[in-house]
Amino acid sequence: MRNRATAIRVVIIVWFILAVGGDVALAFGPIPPGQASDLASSESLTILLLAEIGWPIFSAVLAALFFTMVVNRTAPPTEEPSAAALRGNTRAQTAWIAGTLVVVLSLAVYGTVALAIDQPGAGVPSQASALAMPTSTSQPLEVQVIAQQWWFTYRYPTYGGIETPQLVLPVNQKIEFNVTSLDVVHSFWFYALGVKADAVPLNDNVVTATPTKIGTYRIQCAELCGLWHGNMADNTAMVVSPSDFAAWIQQETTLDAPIMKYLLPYSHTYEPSPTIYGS
Amino acid sequence: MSDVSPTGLTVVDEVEGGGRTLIFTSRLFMAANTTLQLSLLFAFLYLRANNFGGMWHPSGIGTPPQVLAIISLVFPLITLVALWAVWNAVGRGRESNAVSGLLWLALVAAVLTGAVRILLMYQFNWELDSAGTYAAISTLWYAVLLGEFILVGLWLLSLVMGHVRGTDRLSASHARAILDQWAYITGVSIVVYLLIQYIK
Amino acid sequence: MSTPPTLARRLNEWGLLLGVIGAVIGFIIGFAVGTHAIPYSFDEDNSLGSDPGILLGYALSVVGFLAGMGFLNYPIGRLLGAKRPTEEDNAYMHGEGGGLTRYFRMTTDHKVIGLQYLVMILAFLFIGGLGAMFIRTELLTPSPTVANAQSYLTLVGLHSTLMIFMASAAIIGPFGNYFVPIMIGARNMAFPRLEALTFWLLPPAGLILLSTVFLGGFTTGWTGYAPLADQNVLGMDSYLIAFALIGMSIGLSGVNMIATIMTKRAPGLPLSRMPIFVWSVLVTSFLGALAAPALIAAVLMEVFDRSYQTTFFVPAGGGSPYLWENLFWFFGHPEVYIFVVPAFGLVMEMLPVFTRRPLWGYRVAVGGMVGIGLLSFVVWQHHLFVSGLAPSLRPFYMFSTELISVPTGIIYLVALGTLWRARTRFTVPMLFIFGFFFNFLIGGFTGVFLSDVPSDFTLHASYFVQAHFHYTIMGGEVFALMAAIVYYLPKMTGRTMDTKLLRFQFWAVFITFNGTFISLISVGILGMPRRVISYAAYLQPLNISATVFAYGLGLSMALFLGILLWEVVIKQKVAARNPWESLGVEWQVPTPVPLFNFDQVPVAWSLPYDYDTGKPAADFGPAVPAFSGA
Amino acid sequence: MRSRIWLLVGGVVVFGVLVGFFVTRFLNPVPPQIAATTTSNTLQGRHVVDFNLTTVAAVGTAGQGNGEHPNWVGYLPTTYLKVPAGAVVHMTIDQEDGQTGLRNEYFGLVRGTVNDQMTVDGKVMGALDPSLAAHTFTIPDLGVSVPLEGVAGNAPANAMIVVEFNFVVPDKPGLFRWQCFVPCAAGTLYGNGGPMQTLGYMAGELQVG
Repeated sequence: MRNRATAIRVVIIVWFILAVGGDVALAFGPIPPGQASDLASSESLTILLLAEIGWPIFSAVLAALFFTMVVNRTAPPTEEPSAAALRGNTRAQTAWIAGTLVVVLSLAVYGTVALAIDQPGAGVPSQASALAMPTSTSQPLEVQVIAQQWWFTYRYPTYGGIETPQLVLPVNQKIEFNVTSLDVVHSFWFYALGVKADAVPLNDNVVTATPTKIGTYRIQCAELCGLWHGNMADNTAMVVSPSDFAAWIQQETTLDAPIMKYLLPYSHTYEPSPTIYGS
Repeated sequence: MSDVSPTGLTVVDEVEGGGRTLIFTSRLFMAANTTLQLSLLFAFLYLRANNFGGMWHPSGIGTPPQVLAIISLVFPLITLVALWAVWNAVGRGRESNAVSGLLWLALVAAVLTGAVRILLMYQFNWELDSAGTYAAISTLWYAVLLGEFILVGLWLLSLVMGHVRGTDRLSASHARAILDQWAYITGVSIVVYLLIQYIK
Repeated sequence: MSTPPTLARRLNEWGLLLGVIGAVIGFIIGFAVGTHAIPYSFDEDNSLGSDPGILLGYALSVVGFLAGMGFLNYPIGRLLGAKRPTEEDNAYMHGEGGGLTRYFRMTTDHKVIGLQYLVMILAFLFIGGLGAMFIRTELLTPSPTVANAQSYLTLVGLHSTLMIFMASAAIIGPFGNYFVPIMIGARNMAFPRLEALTFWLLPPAGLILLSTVFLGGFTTGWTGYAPLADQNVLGMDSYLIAFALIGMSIGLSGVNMIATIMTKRAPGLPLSRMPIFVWSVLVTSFLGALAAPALIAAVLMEVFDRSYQTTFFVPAGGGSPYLWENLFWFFGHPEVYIFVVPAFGLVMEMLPVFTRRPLWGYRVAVGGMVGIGLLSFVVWQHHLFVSGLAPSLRPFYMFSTELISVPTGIIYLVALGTLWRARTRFTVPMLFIFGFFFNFLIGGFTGVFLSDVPSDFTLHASYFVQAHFHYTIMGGEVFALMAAIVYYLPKMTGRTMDTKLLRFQFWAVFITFNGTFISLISVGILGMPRRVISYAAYLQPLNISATVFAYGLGLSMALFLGILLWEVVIKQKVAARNPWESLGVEWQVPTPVPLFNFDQVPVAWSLPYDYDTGKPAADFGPAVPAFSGA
Repeated sequence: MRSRIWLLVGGVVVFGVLVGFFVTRFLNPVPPQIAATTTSNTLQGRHVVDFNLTTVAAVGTAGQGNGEHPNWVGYLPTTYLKVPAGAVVHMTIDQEDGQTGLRNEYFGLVRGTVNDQMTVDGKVMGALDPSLAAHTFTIPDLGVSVPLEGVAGNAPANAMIVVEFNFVVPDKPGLFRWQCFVPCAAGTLYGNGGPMQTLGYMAGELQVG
C-alpha cells in the first residue's frame, strides 16, 4: 500500500477507539454474576478487571491481524518476494515475550491475592462446632448442601439439624456452604451468589459468601450427574430478611417434626450404607 | 549409492534408520510406559493416603504370597543376565553356539516368569469386590506387569526363533533394544514388589 | 512370509471383509467367555449381557478385526521364525499397483494411510456434526422436545467423544502421516505396520462408540466422571473400550512419529532446518506418547470397577472420584494441545507460501510449541478449581495455566511477523488461516477468564467453557483442517478445489460459527450449565439465536463436504504439481507421489521458506525446476 | 461423469440411510403415556383425577416388567403420566416391592401432598421409617415427595401395601419429571444404576395439561 504510514495511523486510531470504547462500555455494563453477595461482587470485579485488561490486548492483536492480512492484501506477481525477507527480530521477540510474561505474572499475582482474600472453595470448614449459633453476621452460619441423584437438599445444623428441599438464607449473614454428595459428583451452583462447588461423596467442599440482596434465585447442578442432571435445578432459592428467615425456620421445623427422629446426626459427610452395590 | 548432481549437491538413495531406530523406539516405549507406571503409582499412593472408611486395607487382607513373589522376580533377573550376555557376545561379533544357548536360557526364564506371575495372581486369594483398594490396585498393577512381561516375552520368542532358524540373525541393536525393555520391566517389577510388600 | 505370497495377498485384498468376520467371531467368543467365565458380575441386566461379557466381547472383536485385516500375519511369522518379507512383499504392502482397492485394505504406505485418515475423519466429523444439530434442535426450547433426558445425554456424550476422537487425529492423521515422511526426506515411516495399526484402530473405536445406543447409551459425557461411570448401564463399556483404543492409537502414533522424525531424517536435515509443521508434529507426538498411557491406566481401573466390582473411584469402597479426575485430566489437558499444536504448525507452514516470504522467527516459533508442550503437563488441575481438591495448589495451577498463554502468544507474534508488510495472496486457504487466527484469539481471550480461580468460579462448567473450547478446537483446529484440505488436496489427490464457491463457503462458515458461539458465550455468562436438556426460560432467545446460526454452520459445513466430493469425485480437474508455488519439499515431488516418495533423497536441505531467493527446501538436481506451477 | 455422479449419490444415500437409522435411536420415543381417569369428586374446589400405579420388583420374574429390561424394577404400567392442569391427582400405588431403605432419610417425610399426608393401607401417616421404604414417588419441581413402604421380608407372596395420596398440579401446562429416591436398582453401584438411570422404570414424566 502506498500510504502505509496513513494506514498504520488509521489502524491505531481504530484500535484506540475500540479499546477505550470497549473498556468504557464494560465498566458500565452488567458484569456477571452480579452483586447479590460479597463473593459475587468480587468475582464480578475480577471478571471486569480481566476483561478490561484483556480487551485492549485482544483488540490490538485483532487490529494487527486485520492490518497485516486485510489492509495490506494485494494481488501478487509470481516469483517475486512480497517484501524484504525478515527472518526474525530478537528485540521484537524479547519485547513480546517480556510483555506477555509481565501481563501473565500480574494476572497470576492478582488472582492469587483475590483467591487469598475470598477463599472460595477453601475446602476446610472454618468453624470448630457447626452447631453453634453465629454471634454476629460476620461469623459464618453453616448450611449443608446435600447433593443426590437428582435433588439438592439442605441441612441447617444450627437449627436442630433440620433438612429441607428449599434453600432459604438470611440476608447480610455470612453463610458457610458445606457441600457434599451422597452418590456421584454433582456441583452446587448458586449463580447469583457466585457460589459453585463440586459435591463429591465423602468430601466436604466449603464455600463462604454473604448474600446482600433479598430475592428469589436459581440453583442448578453444574456437573454432569446422570439422567436428570439438566432438571436438577431449583428456581425457588431465597434470600430473605432475618425475621422472615426465623419464621421460615419455625415453619420448616414444624414440617420436619415427623422425620427428625429418623435423620442421621449432622456430620460433614455421610457414608452410604456399607453395601455399595444395591441389595 | 550416492551421486553428484549437476548443482554440486549430493543425493543419497535411502535413509536407513535401522538399529538406531530400534533402540531409540524401545526407549520411547519405556518413556510412555513410565507414564503408565507413574499413573498406577499415583493411584496407589492416593488411595492409601485417602483410605476412606478404612477400605485401604480391611482386616484380613494379607500381602501377596512372599515366596512366589520373590521367585517371580528371580526369573526375570536370570533372563536379564542372559540377555546381557547375548548382547555382549553379539556386540563383539561372536557368532557362537553360546548365543543360541543363552537366548534359549533367556526365553525359558521368561516363560517361567510369566508362568509364576500367573500362578501368583491366582494365589492372592482376594475377593476383589470386598478386599479394599490395596488389593485392587495391587492386582491391577500385577496384571499390567504380567501383560508387559508377556509382550516382551513374545518379542524375545520371535528373536529366538528367527535366530535359531537362521532367517534373521540377531543384531547387536536388536539385542540391546530388548535388553533395555526387559531391564526396565524387571526394575519396575522389583519396585512394585517392594511397594506392595512394605507400603501396606 | 511363511505362506505363499499369492494366498497372503488374496487374503489381504479381502482384509476388510475378513476383518468384519473376525470381529463378529471375536465378539461372540469374548462375550461368551466374559459372561460365563468371569464370576464377579453382579449386573442383573442379563437381557443384554453383563459388563465383563460386553467388555471382553468388544476387546476380542477388535483383535478379530485386526487379525482379519492381516495385522497378525507379520508378528506370527516372526514368532515362527519365518523369513523377513521380501522387497516385492514390501512393495505390495505399500499398495503397488493396487489402484483404488489399496485404500480398502491394510497397507503400509503412509500416503494411503493419510488419505484413509482423511476420509474416515470427515465421515465421523459429519456424524458428530449431525449430533450437534440435534443438540441444538433440542435446545430450541427450555424443556425436552425431540430428545428425552436420556437420549439427550447419550447424544451429548456421542457428539463430544466422537469429536474428541476425531480432533485428536484430524491433522496429525491425514497430514502428519502423509507429509511428515516426505518433508523429512524419508521413504517410509519408521514402523509402517504400526502406522497402519494406528489408523485401523480408529474405525472400530468409532463404531464401538456409536454402538452404545444399542446398549442403553451412557450419561457421562466425554469426561466419563466416576462414580457415575460405575453406575451407568452397559453403554458405558462402549465408551471405555473406544477410549482405550483411541488412547492406544494416539500413543502408538506418537511413538512412531517421534521415531520417524528423530531417526529417519535425510542426511543434511538437522532438527534446526525441519519444516515447522514437522516440529509441531514432533511436539504433539511427545504429548500423545507421554499422556495417553495415563488415560489407559484410568480406563483400566474403570474396567476393573465395572467388571470386577473393585472400588477405585467409589468413595464408600475406599476409592476416590478425584483419582479419575486427576488421571483423566492429566491426559485430557495435553490432549487439547494434541488438537491444536499441529494446527499451529500447519498455519505457520502455509503462511510463508501465501505471504511469499520467510517464516518470521522460526526458532522462537519452535520454542513456543515446545513450551506449550512442556507446560501442558502441569496445568491439568485447572479443570478442578471448584472440585474441592487441593485448594492450596490452586495458585500454582492458575499460574501455570496463565503462563501457557506466553508460548501461545508467540505463535501470534510469528504470524504477525510473517505477515508484516507482506503482500498476501488471499487464496482460500489463506482465508481459513485468517479465520483460524481470529477464532483462536477469541478462544485464548475467553481462556483467560477460566484460568483465573475467582472468575472461574462463575464460568466453570457453563456454556462459556463449552464456547471457549469450541472456539479453540472448532474455530482453531477445524478451520486449520479446512485450510489444509484445500491447500494439500492437489498433492494428495491430484485434484484442485479452489473455487469461488469456497470463498462464499468460508464466509458462511465463519459468520455462522461466530454467531453460534458468541450466543453460547453469552448464555454461559448468564448462567447456563453445560449438558443440560432443560434451562431457565430467560435463556431461550440466546439459545434460539445459537440454534439458528448452528443450522447455518451445519449447512455451510455440508457445503464444504459437497464441494470436496464434487471436485474430487466428479469434476476431477487435474491440479498443477505445485499450484501454490511453494518451496516446500512436499511440493517438489511429483503428483501422484511415487511409491517410496523419492528415487533419490536429497542431501542438501534448507528451511523451505526462502522466498527471497526462491531456493527450494531440498535440491533434487536440475530435472525439477523450482516453480513449475499452473 | 454421469456414472460418477450416480456413484456419489448412491454413496451419500447409503451413508445417509445408515446415519438416519442411527439418528432415529436418539429421537424421543413416543412413550406409552397413560392419562388419569377423571372422577366426579372435587377436593379443595378442584377436580380430582385418579391414577393407579403398581411397583414391581421384577427380578427373576421376567415378563412382569416393561420395556427392554423385563427384569428391572419399575412402576407399571408406565412412568409417563398425563393429567389435566389444575387438577387434584388422587394417586393409588400398589406397592409389591421389598424394603430397601432410603439413602437420604429425609425422603421418609411426606411433603407437598394435600395436608402433607398419605394413607398406607388405610392408615394416615406423615412420615415413614426410612429403612422401611421401597420407593418414593417424588416430583421435585412440585415439591411432592411420598415414601412408599416396602413389603416386609417375611410377608407372604403377593403381599401388597396400598399407598394413597392427593396432590395438586399447577394450573399452567408443563412437563415435570418424577423419580424414585430409594436406591432400589439391585446389583448396581449404590443401587443407583440401571432402572434408576433409565427412563420408564424408576423415572418418568408427568405431563400437565
